[in-house]
Amino acid sequence: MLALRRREFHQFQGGGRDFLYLVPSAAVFELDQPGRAVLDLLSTDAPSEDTVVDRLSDRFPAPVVREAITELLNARAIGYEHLQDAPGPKQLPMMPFPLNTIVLNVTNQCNLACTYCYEYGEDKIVDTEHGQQSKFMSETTAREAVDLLLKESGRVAHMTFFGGETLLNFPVLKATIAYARGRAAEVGKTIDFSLTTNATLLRPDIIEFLAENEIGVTISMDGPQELQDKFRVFHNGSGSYDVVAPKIKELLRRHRTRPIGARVTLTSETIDVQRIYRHLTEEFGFWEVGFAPVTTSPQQQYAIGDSGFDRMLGQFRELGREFLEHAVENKHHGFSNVKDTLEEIHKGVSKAYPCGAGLGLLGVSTDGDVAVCHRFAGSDTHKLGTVKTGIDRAVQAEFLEQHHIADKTDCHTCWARPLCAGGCYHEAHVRYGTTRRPNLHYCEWIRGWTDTCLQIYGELAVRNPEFIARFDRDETRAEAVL
Amino acid sequence: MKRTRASGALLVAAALLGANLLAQTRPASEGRLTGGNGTLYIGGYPNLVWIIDEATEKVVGTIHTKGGIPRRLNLTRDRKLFYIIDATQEVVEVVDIASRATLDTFKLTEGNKRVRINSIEPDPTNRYAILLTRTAVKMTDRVDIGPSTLLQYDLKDHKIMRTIDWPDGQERDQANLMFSPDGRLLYFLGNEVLIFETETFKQVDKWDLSNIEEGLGQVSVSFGGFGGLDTVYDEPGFLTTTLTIEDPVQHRRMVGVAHIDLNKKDLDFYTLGPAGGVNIVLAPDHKHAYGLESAVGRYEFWTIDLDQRKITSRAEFAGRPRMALKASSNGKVLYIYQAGHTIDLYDAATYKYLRTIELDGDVTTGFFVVPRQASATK
Amino acid sequence: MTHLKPINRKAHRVADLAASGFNRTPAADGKDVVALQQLPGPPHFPLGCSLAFSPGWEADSTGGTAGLCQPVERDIFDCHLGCFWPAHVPDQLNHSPNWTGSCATAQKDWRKLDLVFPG
Amino acid sequence: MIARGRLLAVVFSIAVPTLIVAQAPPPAPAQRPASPPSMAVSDEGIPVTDPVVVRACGSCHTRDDKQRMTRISDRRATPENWELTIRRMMSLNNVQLTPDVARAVIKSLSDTHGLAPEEARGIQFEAERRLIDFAFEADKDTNTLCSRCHSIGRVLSERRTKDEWTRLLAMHRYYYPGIDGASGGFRRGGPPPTAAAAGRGRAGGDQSGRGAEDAQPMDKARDVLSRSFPLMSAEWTAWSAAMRTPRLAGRWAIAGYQIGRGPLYGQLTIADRAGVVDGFTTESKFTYSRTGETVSHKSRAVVYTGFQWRGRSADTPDDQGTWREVEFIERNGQQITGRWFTGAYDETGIDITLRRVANDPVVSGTDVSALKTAASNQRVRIYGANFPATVQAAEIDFGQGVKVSRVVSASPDTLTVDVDVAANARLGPRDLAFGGSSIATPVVVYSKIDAIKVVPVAGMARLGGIQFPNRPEQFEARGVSYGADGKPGTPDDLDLGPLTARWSLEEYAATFRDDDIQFVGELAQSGLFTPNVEGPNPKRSGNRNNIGDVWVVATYNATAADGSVKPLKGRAHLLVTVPLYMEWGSREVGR
Repeated sequence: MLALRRREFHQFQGGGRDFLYLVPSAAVFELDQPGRAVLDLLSTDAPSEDTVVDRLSDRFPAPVVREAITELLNARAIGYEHLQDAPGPKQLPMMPFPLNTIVLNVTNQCNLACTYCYEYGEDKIVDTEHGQQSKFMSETTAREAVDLLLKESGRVAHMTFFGGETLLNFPVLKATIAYARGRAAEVGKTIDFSLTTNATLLRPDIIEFLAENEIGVTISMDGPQELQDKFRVFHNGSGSYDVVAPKIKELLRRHRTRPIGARVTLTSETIDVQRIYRHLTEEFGFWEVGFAPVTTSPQQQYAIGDSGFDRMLGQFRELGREFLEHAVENKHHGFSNVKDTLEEIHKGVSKAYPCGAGLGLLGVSTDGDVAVCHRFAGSDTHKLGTVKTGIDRAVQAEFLEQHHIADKTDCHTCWARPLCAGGCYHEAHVRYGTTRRPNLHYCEWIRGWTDTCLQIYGELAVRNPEFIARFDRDETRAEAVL
Repeated sequence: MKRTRASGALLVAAALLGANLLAQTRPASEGRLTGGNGTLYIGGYPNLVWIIDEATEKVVGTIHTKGGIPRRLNLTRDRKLFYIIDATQEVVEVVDIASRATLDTFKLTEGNKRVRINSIEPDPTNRYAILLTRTAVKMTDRVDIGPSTLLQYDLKDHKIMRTIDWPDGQERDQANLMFSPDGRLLYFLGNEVLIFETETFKQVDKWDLSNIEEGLGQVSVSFGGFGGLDTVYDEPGFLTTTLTIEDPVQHRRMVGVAHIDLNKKDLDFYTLGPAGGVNIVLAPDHKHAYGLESAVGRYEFWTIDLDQRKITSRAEFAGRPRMALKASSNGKVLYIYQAGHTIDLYDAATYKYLRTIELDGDVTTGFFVVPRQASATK
Repeated sequence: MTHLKPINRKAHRVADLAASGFNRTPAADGKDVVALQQLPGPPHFPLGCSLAFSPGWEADSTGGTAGLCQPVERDIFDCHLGCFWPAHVPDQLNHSPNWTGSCATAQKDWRKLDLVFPG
Repeated sequence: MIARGRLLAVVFSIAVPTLIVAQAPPPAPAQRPASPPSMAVSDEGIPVTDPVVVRACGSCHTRDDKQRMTRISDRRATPENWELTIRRMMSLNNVQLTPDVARAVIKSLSDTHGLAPEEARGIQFEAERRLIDFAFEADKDTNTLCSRCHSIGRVLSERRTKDEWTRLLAMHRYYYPGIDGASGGFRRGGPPPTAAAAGRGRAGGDQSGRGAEDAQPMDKARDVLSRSFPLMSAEWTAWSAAMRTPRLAGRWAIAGYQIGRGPLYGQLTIADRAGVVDGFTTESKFTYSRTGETVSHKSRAVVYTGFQWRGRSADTPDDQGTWREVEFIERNGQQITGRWFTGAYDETGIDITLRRVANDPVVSGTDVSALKTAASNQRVRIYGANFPATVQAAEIDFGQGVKVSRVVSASPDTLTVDVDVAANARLGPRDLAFGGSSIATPVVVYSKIDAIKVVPVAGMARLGGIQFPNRPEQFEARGVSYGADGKPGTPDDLDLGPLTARWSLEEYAATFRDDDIQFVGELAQSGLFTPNVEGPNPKRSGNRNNIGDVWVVATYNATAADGSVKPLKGRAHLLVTVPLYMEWGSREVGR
């Protein structure tokens, strides 16, 4: 008889039920008792179908077990030993791939001097202080970026303004938005805008402009005063909390047309997720808060070591549980890391690339060089063309060919690869000197966090399926716009 | 206004003049099928409401409106008064039907502030009226359009008594209003019937019609077809109208007839068939309903037996775009009116075209068929 | 699927695929089905045609003339009084209060109506 | 036929009685009661500095310390849109202006508060009164809402601040109260889809934080318009600085095309017009190449905003200006494109291109538009200016595979040549170069006529002739070659230009009992459709008008290679509809 063997999946519990996260299809199934029993039997050896049936005959009738086996076969959770499934073909995205988002580095200057900043610290890729890069993006370059975006995008396009400190070049930002709107109207496309800022330069008229024009705003901030002022300091070393706090509150009070999120950089000395989240949502009123460990080479003293990751993961799990309790009662909770991962789980995303960089998202440097993403803007090694001459499709195809998950052999045995696909190119570049290596230094952390999100997802499927259905509605609305 | 108004005394003379109009008069042979012995009222250009005797189909009198071209006729429950809103939506005129005299005229417009009255609902004792208004102020170099507001207007002293707040703060552009027979309650008719007391106009009750029965699905009751609510045949406090439901299982939309008792807040209904472009009117006997379906190039009459709750006959006829249907007071004739200066008569049984009543001016308002006995008893 | 209950969208697609016996070539998520039904595009209206359709002025909702008033003089008043077609018919409120002064019944004495030059 | 003249007679009767010298400030109209002072101008408003405008409009539009006038400073628009506003001020806001003052105000505001060339180029069809199929793609709902009553082109000719767009909508609702309801659809009748949703949306408690879905149609349109067409734009800032009176005086070569009558070529001289700011006069003579008919034409024009030419024919001193000219002057001042048109509904038009002529040769175009492969001695007439007396065949270049075999005759403005086309000449459009001047794709090389098509593919005619003018529709049959791949509907298909065909009407059976073809009118063998008269037709069921929609069918007998004759057919849809009772066309611009 043909021997049955387990295929790749990750088993987890949620709300008292058993679930399967199948790899690489990223399908999530709820498992009933017979199904669970069959899988448990197959965990150690490779019995034939009949052996499984009679081993379980005391617990389940034969037809039920046979039916469970066929369903598990159909879902590719188990398979016949001799029929190894061939790994999926290495499908490259069709070219030219439509551009969805363009990130403009409107300046590479900053009025802050955060110690852990990847643009200025030792790990910087591009020497902006003494390099020949122009300090501010000119309006013509910004317009050329808009024209490139509208030429290469589908019906909906997104433009994000980044820096240095974005608001240092507010006049160009303002003119670019007006120009982009007019051009988009002419070609019958819709375009929306967002920006990231450290909030030090927010003024009433800027806030008015952001609200009036429905611009999405992300504030880089690390939390309460002593955590914020530890790393986010001015050039003279003084903390930025007292400067930014009143301005952020004014922004949150006045700008109602788009949800405003905070982005927190966690370092070895500031891992206090609960307190930071409490401070930013209750003290300030941010709609969402996203946390990210600092991108750095290992020898920096603020780099999070292995013990730091464990502590961080524990705190993430705690805040994740709080998110779950809110979600069960359909109440809003601002922990965006969970929400984003839940959305990807629900859609069954199986990624060939860790993010949209070089694919649907591109970065533009102050001189108009087009790069894989804003973190590489200005570096020659990751240049994909210029806004004037457009995207060099050959270079882009080559980049996508080299960074495909199929070529990251270390990932081929990891069950979290559909969601991680090797992690951020920039972090791999900073850590290993090449964008092509997966970020092996945080695999344990990624798997731990993904498992937590899967458990939250499972529990929600049991206790409040309506919350999950909401991702479908957003999807259809998003698709309607596309 | 456009033309000098004739004083009241001349009205009677004008009425006589109107008698020998170009009506296709035929000797009242006994074999002729007529719509019954009611009275027909319809307003038209330039400033009059025709009164037509249903039996002889001849104009037996005209009411000359002072306020200008009549645009909306609002027949009071007791069938004795018309509240007429003119074409500029700014002038309201109260006319006594029997004497055909204008009892009262008022408007809220003054100086550069125009107040447009979209609809009016007098209380049963004609002491005050609820007006649905919107102001439009012309300033030196711009105009300012106000929100849609509900006013309680004192008809005797010609002054605004109060502004009524919109239920749940939700401004509406149209409002279907109806007083309870004793005038103590005001109903906001809609999928959620809101009930207000008329002392301080506070909401006292709510009746959600949209899901009146488990499994029935989403219900939407239609209040007011052409020319406002056709309450001529309903006894006070009751409403017979059509409703559409969308059942939650198959999501099919069905049209039905509902008999509503606003007092006891209960509604009994039955469905007729798939909802579509059918405009259904009730025959006076409440045992039949007649339907007019118009699609581009295809027009159909329907007859529906309300007791057996099914369509007894349906046939195409040579119609035209822009038609509206009314059943005659004896239910034997169907009137097709609207757009133009004609009212066509069709035999309700065979849908055969009978004849046409021609008027000497184009129709600009709704059409009222008032049976004789109802108006005689009051 | 009774033992494996699909939860996320990918699971539903896997279940559908399994239910259909894996014989269907993987349609690009149903796009080919949509392409087959040629959704009728909106009817074409020459510029300057207005699009409100109960009925329209130049054309009815199907792009033809069968749904227009028969004849248009029959309904001149609704356009004149209700300002239903303010760009096509002189409106009674502003531009020409007595445009129909000598034309009580449009179907009979439409010849007395005049072309109006606003302003 | 109502002569166009009659229309203008009516105009004068209206304008004349208002002849009050505008210098004295119009007496404050008695019946305007004191009203709250008009609100201030937005901070980005454009100042009004022309004393004529200030005097004409100053009684209601107050000026602030920065010389900005309320409403006026917050708007930019095309000359036609400014004229509509000024005519509304005179007809509905009892402003008294003499025609000359009105024209001066239109000219001044179009220059200081106009559109830049980049903004105006895409919507020239509005001013050129072309009947085309255009929709504002960026927002379907706004397009539907605004084009219920007037063309969307009029909306796209506006630039306003957000407040000014709001005030424009308020004006609509003041003059047309019905616009909120069924006739205009500005507002949804009842409460939003679900009262609960509105409550939730209003309280802002819902997840998305934006209750936008249940906003009223007019508010949604205002937001789209104020974001897509704000007052200030980089193009206007640049153009308003660079704008000046264009130097147009001199000789120009005309290349034009009139549907139904084919191409026309000629010469035109522009001269400055004394006493009129940015005024010009033209004198021209052109010939229809198909019939040889020669037309001489004079016109007076004014240029608005430095590039918008608006002219009126002035063949005799008191000419009513039956022909109007709307043209777009390219920034380099070397080329002008546009449309000359006439007719009660501006339906008869010539697409015009003018190229400046110095002393070296200028090629304007050719009389034939298609050359057959493997055929010799095809007679082609080339039109232009400054052609030398003697011309060598080799100097005329149609590209590879096409050789000029003989120069039959040469004159300063016409060259007649015979052309041989090789059997293997590549199919497709060809440029023509001669004497240092070239013209893009005047001719197309084709192998055989595969089909014919009828243009315009959706025509419209309006009944008329008794009380209201009618609108005829001119159709034209054009040859089609499927190009190298031989498959229809592919990008390499070729338009072979006009050809003479037999014309007929066919019933477009929208309903089973359609009888339109008996009533709508006649289609002449020239392709010109003349509609029937307006008014109820007693001979038609239900007294209906003579409206209807029909197919216009063209049949052409193509002789195939083997001599056999194959009839080719093409058709177009024709809507014969009711007249317009209001004439909104521009009457003052260009006078």
